[in-house]
Amino acid sequence: MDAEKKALVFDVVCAGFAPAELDGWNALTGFSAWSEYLDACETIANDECSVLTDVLASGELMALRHPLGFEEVRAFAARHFTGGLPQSAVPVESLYRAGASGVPAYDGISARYMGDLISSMELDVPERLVSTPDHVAVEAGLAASLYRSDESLADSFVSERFTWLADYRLALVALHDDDRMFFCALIDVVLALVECVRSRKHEAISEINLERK
Amino acid sequence: MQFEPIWGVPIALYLFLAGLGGGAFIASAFVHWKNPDAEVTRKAGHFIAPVVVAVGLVLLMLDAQGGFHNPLRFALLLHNLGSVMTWGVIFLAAFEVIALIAAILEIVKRAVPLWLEAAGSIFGVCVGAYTGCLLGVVKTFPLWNNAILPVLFLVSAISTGIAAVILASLIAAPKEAEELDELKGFHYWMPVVELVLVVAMLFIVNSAGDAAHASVASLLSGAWAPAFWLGFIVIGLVGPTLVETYLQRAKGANERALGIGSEAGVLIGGYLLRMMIVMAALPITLTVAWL
Amino acid sequence: MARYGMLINTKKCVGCYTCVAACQRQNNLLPSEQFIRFEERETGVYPTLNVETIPLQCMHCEDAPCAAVCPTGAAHIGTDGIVQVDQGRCIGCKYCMAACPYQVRVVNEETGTVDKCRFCTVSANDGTAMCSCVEACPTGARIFGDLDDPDSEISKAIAETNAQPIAGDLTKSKVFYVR
Amino acid sequence: MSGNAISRRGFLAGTAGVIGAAGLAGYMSFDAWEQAYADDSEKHGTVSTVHSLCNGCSNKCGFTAYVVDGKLRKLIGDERHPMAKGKLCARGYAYAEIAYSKDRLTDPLKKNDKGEFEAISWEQALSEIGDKVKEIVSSDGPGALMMVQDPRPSGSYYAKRFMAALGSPNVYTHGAACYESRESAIKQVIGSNSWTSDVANAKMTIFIGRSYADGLRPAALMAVEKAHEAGSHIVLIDPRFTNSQKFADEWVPITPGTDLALVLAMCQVLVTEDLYNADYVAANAVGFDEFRQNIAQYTPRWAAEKTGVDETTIKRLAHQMAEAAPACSIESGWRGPSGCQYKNSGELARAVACFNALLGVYNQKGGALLYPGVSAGKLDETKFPSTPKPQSAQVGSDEFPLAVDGSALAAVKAADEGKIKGFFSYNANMVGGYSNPSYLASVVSGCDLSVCIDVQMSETAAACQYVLPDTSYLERSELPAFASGAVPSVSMRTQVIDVVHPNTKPVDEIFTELAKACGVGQYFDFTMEELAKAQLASVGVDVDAARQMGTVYFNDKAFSYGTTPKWKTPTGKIQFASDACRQAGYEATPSWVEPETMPMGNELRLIEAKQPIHSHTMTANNETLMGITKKYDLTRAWINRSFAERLGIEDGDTIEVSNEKFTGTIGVHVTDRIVPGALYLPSAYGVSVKEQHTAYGVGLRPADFLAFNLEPGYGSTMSHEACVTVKKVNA
Repeated sequence: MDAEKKALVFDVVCAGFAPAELDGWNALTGFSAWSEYLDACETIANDECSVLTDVLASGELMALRHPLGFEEVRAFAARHFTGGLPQSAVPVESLYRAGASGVPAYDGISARYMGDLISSMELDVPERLVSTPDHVAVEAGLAASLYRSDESLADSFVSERFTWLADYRLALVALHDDDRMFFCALIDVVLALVECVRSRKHEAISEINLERK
Repeated sequence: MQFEPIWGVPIALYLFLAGLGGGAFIASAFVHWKNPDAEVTRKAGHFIAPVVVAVGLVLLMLDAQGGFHNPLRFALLLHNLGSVMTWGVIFLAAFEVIALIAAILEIVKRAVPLWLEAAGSIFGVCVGAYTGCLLGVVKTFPLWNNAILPVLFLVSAISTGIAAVILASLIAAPKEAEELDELKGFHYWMPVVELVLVVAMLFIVNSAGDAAHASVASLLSGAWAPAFWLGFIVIGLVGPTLVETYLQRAKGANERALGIGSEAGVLIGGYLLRMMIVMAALPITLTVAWL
Repeated sequence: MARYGMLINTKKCVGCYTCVAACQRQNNLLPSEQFIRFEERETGVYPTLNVETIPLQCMHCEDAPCAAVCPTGAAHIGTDGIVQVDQGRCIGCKYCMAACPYQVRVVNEETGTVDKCRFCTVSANDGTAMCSCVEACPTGARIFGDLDDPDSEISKAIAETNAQPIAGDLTKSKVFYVR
Repeated sequence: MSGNAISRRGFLAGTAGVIGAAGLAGYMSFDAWEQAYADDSEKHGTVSTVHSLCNGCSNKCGFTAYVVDGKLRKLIGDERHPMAKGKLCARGYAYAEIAYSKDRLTDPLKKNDKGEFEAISWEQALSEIGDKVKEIVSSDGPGALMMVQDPRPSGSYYAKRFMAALGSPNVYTHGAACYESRESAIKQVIGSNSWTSDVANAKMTIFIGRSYADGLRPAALMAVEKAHEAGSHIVLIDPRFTNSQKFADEWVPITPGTDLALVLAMCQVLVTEDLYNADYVAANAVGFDEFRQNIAQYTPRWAAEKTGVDETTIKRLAHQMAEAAPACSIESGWRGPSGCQYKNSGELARAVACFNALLGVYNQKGGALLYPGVSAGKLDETKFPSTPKPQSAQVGSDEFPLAVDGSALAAVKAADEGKIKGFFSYNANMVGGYSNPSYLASVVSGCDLSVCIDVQMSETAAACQYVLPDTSYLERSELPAFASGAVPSVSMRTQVIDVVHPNTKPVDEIFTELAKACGVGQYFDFTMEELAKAQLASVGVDVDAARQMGTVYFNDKAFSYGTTPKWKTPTGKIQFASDACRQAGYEATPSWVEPETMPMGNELRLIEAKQPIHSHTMTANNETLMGITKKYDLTRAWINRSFAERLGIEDGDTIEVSNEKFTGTIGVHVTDRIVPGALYLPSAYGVSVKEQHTAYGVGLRPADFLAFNLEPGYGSTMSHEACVTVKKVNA
């Protein structure tokens, strides 16, 4: 699976979970672009190490085929990606990992890592995400950019960074909102992709060992 | 102050299985010596021993979260020779090696040398007694901190070991089971000894301060009373003894079923003994009695 | 080589839990990791009553039963007699938790290792004021210091009030109580 | 196709989402980073210190925050701060976790038609609220707006100024559920709202329904400890044997709601046995004759029957106080029986003030001190224009004329009658506990406009249309906090850590922008720092020095013993008799008033009080504090041992507590530490908002058992006027 397809998967997550502008979203979900994305999902699904097909519930498959419009994405984000509500599922990594104080809280260890990483790579983050550098949109955006620059580096970043999405998916599924299926689908695609990248990485490592023996 | 037991079912199961493994090996060594032709029974004993001890060790590792997160640390277990647990690890390691060798020899149909049976049995006794000492040295819990506990655990270990072996032979080779008279003879008296030991222990512990009294009370009349009276005393000790006495006189038709029932009772009683001792014990009262 | 100890005056303890909250803040502990536990004794008959709150924490015993039983050497008596738990060696077998007669050791749910009061008052690493239990107690019920130094505040206080360990000679405890 | 639709510039170092070589070189894996970070986290961990004020309760103790790499590490109480004196309490250390709390509000919220909250932009929130306010002001006048705020340094100034700018006088504190009756009644007697008992130097101090060790202010707790060690005679009159028993000599258990009878009888003893300071009374007081005649009826025998305190004790206490005078006082109380809990709270506060007057203890060493305070002087009118005088009287001031701060609950009644259309709340949770939560929630959500400004979702926020996210107290600097005291002082809250959520705003910015949206921006044409600088300059203090020191003292205004205070009453004298009280329907001089309700048969009076680790429900969502609550089962109700035995209830059982308003089950602590006729519930639990994951569903809330009913004349919530029945629930 080529790097551009992987980058596209992360572009969609990046735009979906931090909806900013109408045209940005429409560009991604336009017929040609979206079929490219579905094609990427297809390749992931067919990849022998991925378990995407049985993970994708029927609802999710249907949702993937008809992506939500920008207004629906923005409204979903307004209802569920804001903090302090029972129906909140804020997509920030440190909220799904017990931090130093043992309680999931903002500014956890993943936030400090991503913050240091972004500054050392001289990248800049949109103003409203600057305080949550481990927001899924920031991590996905970085992954997409990495895939367009250095695939092996991207692979190692992706295999390390996105394991928390499984816990996040549980929070998403628990929401009483039909549109959640679309967002769960985006997450499942990433999880499946990460799974492939991780298992491919192990094979790569084991091959190297074989050669060395 | 509500007291939450420090160790739970995994550790109780570990203590039970470690003891049972030791006892099973000793039983199969005995069978090897006294009933050479009881092939299946001996093999059963030699297979049970390493397997149950291995299961016990896995349970121990699962419960020791710190080690489970970084397994290399288990190597450090040999650091403090003053700790009973370090000795326990040494005995268990030695015993497991011997038991595995014995099991492999059985598989490749080579005779298990007598010296190996003897060494295995000695380590079997050590493993059985160590579990009692592990708790015995702890002053915090009067129910543990007495000289009888290691003996009680050893007797229970051998008793449950024999029970497992007899149970296996009753199931796999009923004919051989009928020949095991000496083994059954020993086994007949073990629950009686255990009963005497338990009564003596609880009697002495009961007078060792209010934490001790509270622990004994919780066994005899408190939350653990059903498990103690029904599970341990009736099913674990008295039941098997009655059945064995009956079986010795009347070799009735359903002798096999009754035998299986009584051996199973001993095993259940053995596990309940460990669980109750571990989880019913209350710590020394500093200022306020633990409820 | 100092021999650090603590004095706790339960006649001044009003049961306000400030010490355990400050300890958690000073040592960045989990909410479930409470290095101080409290026993409360209500005596007397209505209406003439007395309620005693007794804070209990690691006594840093000189004959520490925890160190004696710890198979990996994680629990050990460190410099200046402070009983420490090497988080790098602890496998979380909880044997020390059983062996400690004061029941003051807790499991760190995240790492699975066991930890307890570290007498952090002595090691203010960044050289600044402490918010350990001793400094935080609003009624000044705690004194910390070197038991080997006869002129230290704690030595004098122990002598003056004839402070005793909470459980007599159960262990050679280095925490003394005025009750 | 650009890699990033989410941002204008996004991560682009180069074009089309490609990272240049330099950028890639900066990459480090998590393990590498953790290794590097762990190694020199100590070395490069730059420690900075900042003075701030705790927000755990209204004491606002000063502390020094130690910050390493932008993250808060530890807090040390400031020695110089008058309330802290070097110490904080458990809340001080633990409440700091709010900054990174998972349950924090991060964006302005608005309820959609399905009643669910949705994040909206600040622009949308401000313009919609602004239009609504202008609509209400034009149709019903500014008097149809109300604001409830629990005073904090910036909050109390900005909230008041915002409403005043709009012309509305309806700004209320939490007083009606805390101190209203006490401060209003004391003001009727001595012209000041309260006094501070000089406990440390007193020969004897009586505490009525007040525990310095539960409602914990470190300085006060240290004072009562010092008094105890100096042999001062400390008496606790309370239905409960509270934590202050450690420093007390005597517990006088009393039937709840009857403290007034006890104090009246003690006054009677002083007057009839001529033990009062006649010269002092003659020189400083009016209406004493009327008081003397009226008080005669309240004999100790009469009081003994009312209070359950035997006659000899009542007489003895009066005699001992007379002996100890003037180095003695009855402590003023806080939220207790004189604050807001009974129908006779106001009268109790008046009786206590009169008792102290009889012994002439005001401003005496060891007595009741009226501490001087300093407040900001006149500011430059051009920069800080004074707001217009409101045309209408404050809502509720007609029905409750005595209320010194006004009663928020009176305004709620008016809102229920449609007179109030716009509701604002800042740093306060009225719906959560001022009176019956379901009633208050219905009134607030019934308003045309309801806005709540808070740091996390609360019962009040959940009832509102709009919720605006405040920063936590650690992420903002605030106006100077002036405090009266032996030496009046001013303390500063300075920003400790960077703002965690970019879409949250500090309170001063929120009100400034709200004012602009409502068209009264001209009164907010300044920044908080400019105002702080001006306020401090007006009293000769430099703002940077103040922020550097944390607390600055005005030694020239220090208090001195023996000075006779200027009685700021209408008569300029201590008023044993008060016209205002007479007009409000009370006797001129303090008289017995029967509580609203008394427990009958097996009923118990429900009493609630603070625990040292909580500030009512505000700290319930804190992991560390709730960890302590859960470990020691602090949610348990208390009932008296002999009463429990009659009903076959044992310690640790679960009981059902019920009355006509509410029914709930809770664990019970059977103890001698409470009088037989009462059931005690801690006031910190029973949070009913799911958003507070840690607090939700833990324990019972006393306010649920309370009917909405206000104390005549004062408008307080009468929080103990509820009786309940209990029965064992088989587990």
